[in-house]
Amino acid sequence: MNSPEDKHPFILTRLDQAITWAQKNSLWPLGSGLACCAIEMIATAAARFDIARFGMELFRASPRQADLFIVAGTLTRKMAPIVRRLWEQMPDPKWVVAMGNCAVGGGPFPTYSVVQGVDRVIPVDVYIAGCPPSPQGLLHGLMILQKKISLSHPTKDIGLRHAR
Amino acid sequence: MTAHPLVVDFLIPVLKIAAVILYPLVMVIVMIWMERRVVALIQGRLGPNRVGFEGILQPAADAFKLFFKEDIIPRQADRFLFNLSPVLVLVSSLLAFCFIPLGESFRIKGYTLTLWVAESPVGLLLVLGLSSIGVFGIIFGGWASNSKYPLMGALRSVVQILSYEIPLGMTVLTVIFFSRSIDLVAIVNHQKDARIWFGFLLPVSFVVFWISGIAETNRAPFDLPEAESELVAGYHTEYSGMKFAFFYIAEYAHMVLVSSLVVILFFGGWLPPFPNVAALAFLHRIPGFLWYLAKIMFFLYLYVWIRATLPRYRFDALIKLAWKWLIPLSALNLVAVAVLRYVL
Amino acid sequence: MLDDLKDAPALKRVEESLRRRFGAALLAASFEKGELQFEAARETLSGVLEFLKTGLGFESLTDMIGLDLVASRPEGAGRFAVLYQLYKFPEALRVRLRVAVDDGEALPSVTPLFRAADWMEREVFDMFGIRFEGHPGLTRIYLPDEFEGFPLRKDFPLEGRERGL
Amino acid sequence: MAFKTIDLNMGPQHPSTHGVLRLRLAVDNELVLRVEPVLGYLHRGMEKLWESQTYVQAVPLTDRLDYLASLSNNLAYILAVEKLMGLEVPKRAQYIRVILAELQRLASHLAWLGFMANDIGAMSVLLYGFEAREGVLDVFEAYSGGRLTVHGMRIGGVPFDLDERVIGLVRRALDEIPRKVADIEGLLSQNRIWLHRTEGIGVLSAADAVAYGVTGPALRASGVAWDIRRDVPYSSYGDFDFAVPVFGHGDVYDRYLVRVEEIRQSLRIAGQALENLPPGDFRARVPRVLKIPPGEIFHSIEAPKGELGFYIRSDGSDKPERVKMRSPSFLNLQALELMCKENLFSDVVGILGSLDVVLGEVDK
Repeated sequence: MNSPEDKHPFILTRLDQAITWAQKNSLWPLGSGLACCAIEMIATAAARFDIARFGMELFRASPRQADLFIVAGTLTRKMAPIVRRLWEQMPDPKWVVAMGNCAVGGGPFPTYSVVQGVDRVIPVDVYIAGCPPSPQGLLHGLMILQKKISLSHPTKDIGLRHAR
Repeated sequence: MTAHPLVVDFLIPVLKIAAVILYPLVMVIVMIWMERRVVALIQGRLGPNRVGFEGILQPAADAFKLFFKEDIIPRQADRFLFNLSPVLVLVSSLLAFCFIPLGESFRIKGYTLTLWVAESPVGLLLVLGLSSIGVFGIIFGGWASNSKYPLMGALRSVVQILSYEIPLGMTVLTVIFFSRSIDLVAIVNHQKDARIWFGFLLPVSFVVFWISGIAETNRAPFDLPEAESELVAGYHTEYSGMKFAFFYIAEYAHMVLVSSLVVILFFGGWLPPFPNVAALAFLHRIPGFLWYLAKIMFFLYLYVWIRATLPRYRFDALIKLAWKWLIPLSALNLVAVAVLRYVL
Repeated sequence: MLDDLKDAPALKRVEESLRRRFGAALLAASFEKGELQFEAARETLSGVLEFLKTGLGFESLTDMIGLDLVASRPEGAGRFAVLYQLYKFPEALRVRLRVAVDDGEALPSVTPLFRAADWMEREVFDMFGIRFEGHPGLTRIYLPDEFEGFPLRKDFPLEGRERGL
Repeated sequence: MAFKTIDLNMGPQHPSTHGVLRLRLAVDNELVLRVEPVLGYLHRGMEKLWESQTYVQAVPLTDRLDYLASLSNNLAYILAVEKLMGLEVPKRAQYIRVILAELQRLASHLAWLGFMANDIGAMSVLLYGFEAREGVLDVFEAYSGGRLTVHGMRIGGVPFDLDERVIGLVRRALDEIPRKVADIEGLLSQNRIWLHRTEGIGVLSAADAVAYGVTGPALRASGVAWDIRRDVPYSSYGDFDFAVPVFGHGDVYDRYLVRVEEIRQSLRIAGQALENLPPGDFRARVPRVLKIPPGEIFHSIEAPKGELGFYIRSDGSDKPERVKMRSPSFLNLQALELMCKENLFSDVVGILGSLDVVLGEVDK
């Protein structure tokens, strides 16, 4: 019915597809990095892997203007409330990518001060394994997120998103 | 035969107004795309090239996405000012485009179609006035967001714009000495009659005007009010969704405005280059509007080029540059031009 | 006088001057793997460090190491130990001073002597609970202030006590 | 009329705190009165974790300390364990370790150059720095498969030998990096805005540097000629001749100059080590289950950020009784308050950038 790989993105589409096409192609990540994965995230935004091709190179410093929160690194107990507040400060159609084993599930640190996985603090859309995931791994995860966005129905499930 | 009065009195003004609103928006869309591509190419990467042909739909996707973003107003923010400031910034930039002449007026079937909406004998003053109203938007926005970083961004932009209005004004005076009028169209026509562009006649004024123009639009290396590495996102930290889009578009519109001012005042608006070289007479056949567009694109490219290479000024150096260098220089230049103009 | 110090004349001089200066207060001295280590009592700690810094020129405090020796301590000795790793710039000399501390006892802060010690002492306090008298602001440096327990003690479990998050 | 100072919070989420560092600033409009770093937002309990893992398991964990210089962390930890065991590593392994450690210093300094320039506004230099760094990461990826957390050294030597492909990549990196660094220098070194933003800012005197325990490029920029590679040579650094850049003013510009000069010196060292790479095996015999007789040592090396030391105490079992890491960024950061006094707010960003602080190493 509505194949995600639509050929005429702008002209012959329903409103849902047009919105998701726009949201998918203009994901502005929040310029925040916790640990080692952040360096690989920046390397992905650098010249060789160039996340700008997907229109994502505008790392917004303020959560108000970011749509995508890439949690890159180890989330510690002391940092958890801050990451929670950052997520709440982001305006609504927002997505979270848990980048790296630490964000996915505590990674190599089963210790007293590390939160064993970001999804205990904020809802996560895409999990990317790796310690750190290579830039190709991050790009693959972001493409999966784009596919997930294009399959979503923004006008229908705005209410749902909050319930998650 | 003269055209039907309904067409003359109603249709053409409406079309012109639509053109005036569309023209800066189209320029802004092109400008956003160009900036992201040019900065990318300067940095050795590709830039957006997946959305539409070579990424041309990227700004459209950005704007459309921002349209559907949740609109957040911080609880203790001053709601009225918070909502007013993006409007103030955008309207003042777009309004100034009514007075910018895009090309010569030409006749169609007995009716002279003028390529500008409102021609007023004080066009230059109006444009300068409107462009400095935008500052109020930044100040109110920064203050109304009720948080420390935007407040510092707003304070910085107050002092920056004030200190760079003065050299801007003085250099414009030197142009008026030659053009004897502050009507933009007359300035360009005067350059056509004198067969020389003011930019070559007053090089110092051009350079000072251009530097103050960059500072006026808060662009690198003067982008302190929204210095990302210091003030998070400067005055528009608390803005999201369409309000932020207004600031974003207004900044680019303001850049296009300053570039068009530079082109009109110093590089003869829509005049083809080398007017007195007979061999190059064929250049006249290209319509004025294209020349005008080419010159503006050059200056917009210069904006992006400067942003991609120069580091950022520190705040006190920025003010020192204005008060110790630009203002004395423009004052001297004013006196020199006055003396040269009326003594020779 | 340690016999195997003969091939390190500079360290030998340091050891001699310390013995001359403090005599019995210098509880023990050892020279293994090329590293000279002294043992001092809690009371004489500031005096020895003062002498090492001003008298013998060990201006740089490289590191402060806390130890919980509950398993491997000899009988009667304090449960904890704090080691001060010192360094002398021009001749690249290293000396380590060890002080035994029991649970609940406090050590004099050496911040007036070595400015670098400020955060190091806070870290030892944060991890072991050893207090330092005279420290400008002895609070936890890594863990949030309301955290109970001292992680690097042997009786503290690796994954922490309250499994809230 | 008592003026009111603004208590500004820079971090733990801020574009230029390079990770989760929080600075509590007392600011009078733009003038910085007090700077108080708040740490712990990336405290992962590394030292506790080491006590519950064997000596060999700890090596990949050391990659994640200073995640911009993982091989230097490996080298520091492994040399400490080998000194504790009294193990002598074959000459070829020492040379390969020197090559890897110096390449890692290149990668770390290039990343630092990019971050610092980006903080002061020259955003393109971040991309140029990272592009040059990619050349070095190719070597690491070819050698051991990891780009950032390379885990390229083992107790007793190195995991693999340098085959032709890796040596070719090393040579290519050593040829290209000087040109790319020269481009970056051309953009920055004589740039008036850059000079104005860095000269005379965040001055740290030699006496203060020693008192605060500052080491590495920051110390050498303040005029103290102390480089562990030359003064206490380890892993056969004595065989190579290289200069130790020392400048006198101790301001942000001198720290920039020291690191750029160190990039050139590292290229020289790596080149010399590659030229006369001795034959022989690349790994000493180490028992599978490594039990180390009781003892304690402290050993430090010259990491890109400064003196990176490890204190290891063994109790005869296969797990260390205590491992303490002496982190250079931790102590360099302590001197930040001293340097930021009476400077403007935008200078705090420049000074913090010039200290090249990595939070993984500060918070452990």
